[in-house]
Amino acid sequence: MLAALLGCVALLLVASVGAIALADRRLATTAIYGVALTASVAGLLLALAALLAPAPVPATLALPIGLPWLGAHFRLDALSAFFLVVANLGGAAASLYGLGYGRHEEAPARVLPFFPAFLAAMNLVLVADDAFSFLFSWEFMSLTSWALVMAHHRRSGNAAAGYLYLLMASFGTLALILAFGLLAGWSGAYDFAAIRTASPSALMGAAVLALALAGAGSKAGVVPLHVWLPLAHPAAPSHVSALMSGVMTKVAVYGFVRITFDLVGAPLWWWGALVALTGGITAVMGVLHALMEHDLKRLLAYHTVENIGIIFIGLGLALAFSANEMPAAAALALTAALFHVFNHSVFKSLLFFGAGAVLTATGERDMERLGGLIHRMPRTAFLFLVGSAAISALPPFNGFVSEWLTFQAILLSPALPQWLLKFLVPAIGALLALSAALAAACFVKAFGVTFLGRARSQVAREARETDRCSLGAMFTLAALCLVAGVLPAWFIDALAPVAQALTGSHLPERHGLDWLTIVPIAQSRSSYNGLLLFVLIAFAAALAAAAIHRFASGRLRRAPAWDCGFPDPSPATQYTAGSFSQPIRRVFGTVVFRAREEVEMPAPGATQSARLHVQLRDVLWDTLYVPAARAVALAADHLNAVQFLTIRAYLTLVFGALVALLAVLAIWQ
Amino acid sequence: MAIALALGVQLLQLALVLVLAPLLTGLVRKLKAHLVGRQGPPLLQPYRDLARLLRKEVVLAESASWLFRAAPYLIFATTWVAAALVPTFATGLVFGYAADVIAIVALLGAARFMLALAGLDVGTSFGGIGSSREMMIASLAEPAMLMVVFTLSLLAGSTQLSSIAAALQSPEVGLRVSLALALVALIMVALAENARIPVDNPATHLELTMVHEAMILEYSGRHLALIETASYLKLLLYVSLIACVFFPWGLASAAQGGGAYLSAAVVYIAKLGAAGFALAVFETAIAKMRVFRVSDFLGAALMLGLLAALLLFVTQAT
Amino acid sequence: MSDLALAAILLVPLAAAALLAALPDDRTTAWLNVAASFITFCAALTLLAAARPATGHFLIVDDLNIVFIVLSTFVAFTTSVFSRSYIGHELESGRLSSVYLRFYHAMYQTLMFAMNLALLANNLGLMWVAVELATLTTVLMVGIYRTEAALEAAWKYFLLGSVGIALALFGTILVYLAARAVVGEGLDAMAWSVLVQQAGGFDPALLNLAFLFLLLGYGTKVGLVPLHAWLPDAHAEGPTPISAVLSGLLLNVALFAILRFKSVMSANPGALAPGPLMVSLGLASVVFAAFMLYRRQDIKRLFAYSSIEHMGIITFAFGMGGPLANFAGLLHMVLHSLTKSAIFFCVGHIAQVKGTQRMPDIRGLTVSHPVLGWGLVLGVVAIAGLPPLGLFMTEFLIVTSTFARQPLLAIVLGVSLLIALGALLARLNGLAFGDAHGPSAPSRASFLPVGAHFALVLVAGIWLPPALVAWFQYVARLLS
Amino acid sequence: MIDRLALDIAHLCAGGLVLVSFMLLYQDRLTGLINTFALHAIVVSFSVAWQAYIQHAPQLYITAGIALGVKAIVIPLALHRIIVRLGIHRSIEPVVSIGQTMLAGIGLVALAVMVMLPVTAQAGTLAREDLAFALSVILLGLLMMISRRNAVSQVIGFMSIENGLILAATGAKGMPLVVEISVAFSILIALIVIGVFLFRIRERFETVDIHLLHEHRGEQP
Repeated sequence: MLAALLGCVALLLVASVGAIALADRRLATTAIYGVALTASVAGLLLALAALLAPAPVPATLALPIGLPWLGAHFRLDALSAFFLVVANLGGAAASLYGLGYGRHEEAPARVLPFFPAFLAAMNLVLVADDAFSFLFSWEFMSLTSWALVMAHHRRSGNAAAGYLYLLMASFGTLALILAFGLLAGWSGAYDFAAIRTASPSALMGAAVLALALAGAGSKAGVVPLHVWLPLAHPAAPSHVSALMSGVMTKVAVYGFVRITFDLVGAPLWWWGALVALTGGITAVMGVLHALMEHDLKRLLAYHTVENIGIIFIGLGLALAFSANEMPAAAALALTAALFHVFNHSVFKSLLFFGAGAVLTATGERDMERLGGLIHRMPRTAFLFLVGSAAISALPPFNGFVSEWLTFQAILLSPALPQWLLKFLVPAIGALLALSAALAAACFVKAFGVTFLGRARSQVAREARETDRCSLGAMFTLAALCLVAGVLPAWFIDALAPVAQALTGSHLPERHGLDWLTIVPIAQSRSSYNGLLLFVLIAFAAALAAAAIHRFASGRLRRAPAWDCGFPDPSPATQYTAGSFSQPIRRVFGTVVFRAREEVEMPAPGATQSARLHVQLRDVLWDTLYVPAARAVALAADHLNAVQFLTIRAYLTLVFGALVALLAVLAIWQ
Repeated sequence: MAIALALGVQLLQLALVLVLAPLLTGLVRKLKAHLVGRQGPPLLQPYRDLARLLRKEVVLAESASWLFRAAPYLIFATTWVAAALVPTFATGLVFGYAADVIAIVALLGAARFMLALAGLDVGTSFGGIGSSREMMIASLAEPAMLMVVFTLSLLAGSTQLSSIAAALQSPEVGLRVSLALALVALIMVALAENARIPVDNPATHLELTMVHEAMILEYSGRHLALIETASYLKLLLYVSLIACVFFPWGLASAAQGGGAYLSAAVVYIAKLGAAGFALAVFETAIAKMRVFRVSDFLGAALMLGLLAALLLFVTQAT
Repeated sequence: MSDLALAAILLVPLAAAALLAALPDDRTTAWLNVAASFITFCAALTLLAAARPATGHFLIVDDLNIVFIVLSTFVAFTTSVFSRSYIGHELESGRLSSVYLRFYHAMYQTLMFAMNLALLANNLGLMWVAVELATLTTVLMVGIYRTEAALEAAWKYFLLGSVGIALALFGTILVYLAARAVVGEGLDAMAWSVLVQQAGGFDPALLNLAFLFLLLGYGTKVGLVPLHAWLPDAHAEGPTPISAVLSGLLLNVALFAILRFKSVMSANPGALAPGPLMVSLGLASVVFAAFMLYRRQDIKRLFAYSSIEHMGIITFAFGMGGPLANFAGLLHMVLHSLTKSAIFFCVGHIAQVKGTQRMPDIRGLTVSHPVLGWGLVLGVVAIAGLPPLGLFMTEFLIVTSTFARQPLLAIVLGVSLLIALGALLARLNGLAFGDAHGPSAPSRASFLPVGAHFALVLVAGIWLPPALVAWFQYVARLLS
Repeated sequence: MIDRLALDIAHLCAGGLVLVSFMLLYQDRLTGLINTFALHAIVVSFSVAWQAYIQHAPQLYITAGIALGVKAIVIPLALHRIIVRLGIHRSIEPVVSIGQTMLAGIGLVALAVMVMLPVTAQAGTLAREDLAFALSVILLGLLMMISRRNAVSQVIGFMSIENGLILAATGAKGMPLVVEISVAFSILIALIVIGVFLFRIRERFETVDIHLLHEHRGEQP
């Protein structure tokens, strides 16, 4: 099975080489995405088979490549299988979408060679079983995605985005290299099997955790290492944005889980506190940034940051619980995190596809120039609505289930012995609730301003519904959102082997009686049944509709909007994205963004319009990154003088070095 | 047999909340009028309003989309289901396990989501004002609500309303500071969620102050009727939530016979009356606050909720 | 057989040099140059295949130098191919007259002779003379354009180089003195094969002093900070094939000399460990070069500084020692010279089609010249140590193996690698991406050498032939 | 007995060479500098010849001869012509004042001796002291190169370094290839320095003052 999976990877790599050969031919797009689709679907099926196998025994395989004396080790266990499902599902959807979307691509020769390679790299990371192959695939993944980000290198800002991205990615890789340097020791025992057996000291474990958090976190977009994400993800073609946001960040999460839960050994309780707190802050910062954003794709990218935060909250709780030997609770938290991994990859891909459809239809990413698209592209609008509802954690969709599970895990925190955790976790719960509510607000804004209301520009007025392939991809994902929300029990049972492997326990399997109810701990404690809710709501809605149809008058008249008596035909009078987020900006922005608003009122009698200036500052960027860049620039400037010395000065350097070393030698002897 | 009874109770409650909701609103209006020395509308006025709305034709804005017409049904349905899952007069509802209190809050959130979208759909400025303010308020109200839930589940070891009610009935819980704090926080949240004074004024149509009314400005006829019903249901839901959590006395459980149900229903209606009276008094007593003060108001609720949880740790640790 | 090959490696370049100096015509000379380099390369291959010739007083073929011989003859061959198309363009543009061209080719072969001699020498003095000769020939080639900048670069190179070579000579004398006391007078006291075995009995104080002078002396040739000053200008002002040979081969030869002496040092228990010295010099070079990359305007000078950086990495690795680090160091040496010379091939063609070496004037190469542009991108990706190319493996090994022993050093090294990456990427964004401007005439270059080098580096990144690995590991153990 | 004397004489030569190096540092006129360098070369050639005599190594006479011929006669003459042709025979301005240079030089000699002290007698006292002197000569030559701004004086400084090296090489008894090395060294340097560079530089700049070269670079500071 593992061999077959590697076969899919090889197929993808061949495809990317073939793409170079095909260059700009007409059939290239269809051929490459077709191959990618087949390979991903095959990989998906294989991974599913591995995950749902009755007795999942890890399959291993070693190839004579990579580090010579070590070879490349590959391993397929429950964890890898689950993430492979996520990755290949996203890959398949993106390829299907690309079949249609790719036709509008202006420079296919800059996308096609790297797209399959990107998929292949992500698959390789998930099956790698030694430090070298892992980091090799990891950095290769960064490199290929960087190339995809640079596909539209002429558009302003994209080159800078790519630059920041590859730099941050390499920073992450460096951190991971150091982490593995610690784990492997200087004898170079790089394969995971050897690392598992070694038991690191507490200090070393802490260092590894910090490095893993920095390394995997920078790729996943954990605050404050997230700065590249909202720039790079939107810069790529939309289906690649979907892959980067929906899948690559999950691969990063996999890296974190693999190191902290599997390789480094028993965790300490404060690891959980650190990770969960980071997650909470990440979630709120991400969603607040998203609320301030008018660029549809960048808004989605910031929401990726938020959801990564939610996932890390779950992981942190899992660490805390398993550090205190509470396997059941740890399993709950971990399951919540992993289920959210799956859910987010589904609805985030869906949303990016929708954004891509809007982009191809209008050529606009700026919401302030969109609006009323629900009339022009109803299908896309509906599917995007489903995605919005799912990401806003509204029942009966899947986003709610995983966040509900996370809450259930948080509610178990009082059982934790450490007082810090006792006090911290409720606060994190508040952060989680806050971010969930803000996410809902943000997607009311995103959907409302983009699709509802009246068109704000000519392009929006003339938008056309997108093509079949794209709609097909979106529909599949939307259906998954509903299914995973209504029948979560199936998915959670599929996660049981992963939780079992990593925490030594898993959620209670569903028992036939209470129709697919999910029960985190005990029936009396809490339970949720998406199916029943769905049925009840459908029943109630149908009942209402029937009653209305039966008793109420069916008359309906179209008329101009009332609008308190003075409607204004100009679409400029609508609420814009900026004005929608103004109350929240007032409430939170003043602290987080040092937001300042100035209104220029024209002098009495002057005819020009009043102007509102909103000024937001990214405090993290100003406090962390700007100084670092300044320091490097300063050092570069000062050292640069050395390039312009006279030969005599250079000779003096040599002479100085000689004399200094001689003096050292004289003293040393 | 037991199942049949439970099912019956559940269906009874479905009907009961639907019937009682307008009455509660009418009661509050009547009492408020009396308190300010007016005659006030008759108690059954809400029913009449609904009936009239149902009879009228719908005037639909030209720019309205299918979402604008679908929203009322979904809003009504979700709110109704939510209301039907809160134990009113009897615990152990047959569908109770389908959703704990978090899920119920989320259901209301779904209704709000649809309503806010509907507010934006026509593309008028007032709809926008309503939606954006509503979502801002909600973004603060939900964390506060969840802190209350956290406190309760800490006490009762459950987020299942029936179990919470049962747990709080038991004597060993007793009176606690954190319970009081949680109650205050919950009431504040309820006021905000139901667009009551001081957060919003259900009676006003003064453009700059309205939140909930602004969103439904473009609705008319049967659609408006559905949305109004939904808001009545929401008020009822919060009242019964507070009642069943903090005043769980007289709740019938499946163990007792039919007679118990009858008495429980009477007790429940009495609770509603009391709550309505309290609300009316409160609303007449204080004034509405500016929109941007709301954040402080709900922030306070959030702090109270958090405080309640932390105090509980202290008291339990001792 | 092997003796014949040995002779060929030395004599073919010498004969070719004489011939090329005599022949007038341009076209044939370029081809002759290629042919001579190719024959030398074949001879080196046969030497690799055949049994080792007996070690003499003057020449030796052992595990350490055979790889460098094969490598340098190979790069010399590919460079001569590149030089053909390059020089053709130079003649047309009139930057070189045919007289100077004859001189150029003769010098090219002389340089090859000198480097092969330095690698093959079993005698300290002989090696010293060879390195000296190599220095002088490159000095002449750097100055060949006779522009003010070129002359100044050559002059600077000459002065610093000669001072370095003088220091190296003093070190050599000291080593001889140390050896004489044990081995006795005569040629044996200067033969590697003898020194390494007898080193245990040498006077440590004398050895320390000697190594210090040798490190500084040959370190000047390697371009270690603060002895590097000649390197960037020599790379920037000379003909690009020479830049390629300098970065790809000459630096290696000098480093090879240091390695020889290091093995003598580490064979002596009393002597101070050469590690710390090399580590500090190497690290200084990496850090310094990383920052220097930022303010560069001249594309060739940019990559010259990156050569300093990588020489620093290699020296650092050998200084750290241990089987992993030594292995990584050797591999890094080989891969770096392949990559860097390939980059200089690209850069040479780019400078020719764009008619400038100033980076601000070169934009959007992937748009105007896809092959050159993507070649450059690949080169930068490779030199920045990103997979799937080979340098990732070596840097991975160096950093991990260091971090376990000296966390602080590893962090400094890693961060400065990151800083260097930042500089290279910033430049790459300007060079390869964005809207193209400047002349966009297609270049008639032969991309064979570039392709060959990158292919090798790519393969090395994914799969190393076991024989090569076993042999590398053997040498690595030899060094520590 | 004769050995004792022989050693003393060799020792004397070495010491004399250091002294002449100091004289080089002291010069502030090119003509004087060149003449002093000629003296430097003469001393070296004498000491080499003496080594040839006491070591019974006839080939060293060649080295001595080259030193005498090339460095004591040919190069000085050539340099004289050059500086006259370049019209820079007036004077040279040392960057650092003579006094400080001298002090630095003394410091360097001390350093050289300090470094050489721990060398065990195994290498032979003669060798040790010769090495100390040779090292001092080398360091002084470097000091000269960095304390003068003029190409000619730098070349002279460099050649004095080379003299020091030859002293050391010949002092190392029985070292092979000394002759070849010295030949290669002196011939090449002489050719390169005088022939190629000074003329090319003059051809371009009408001066050999190096710091003028720094206007021309591909880089903006």
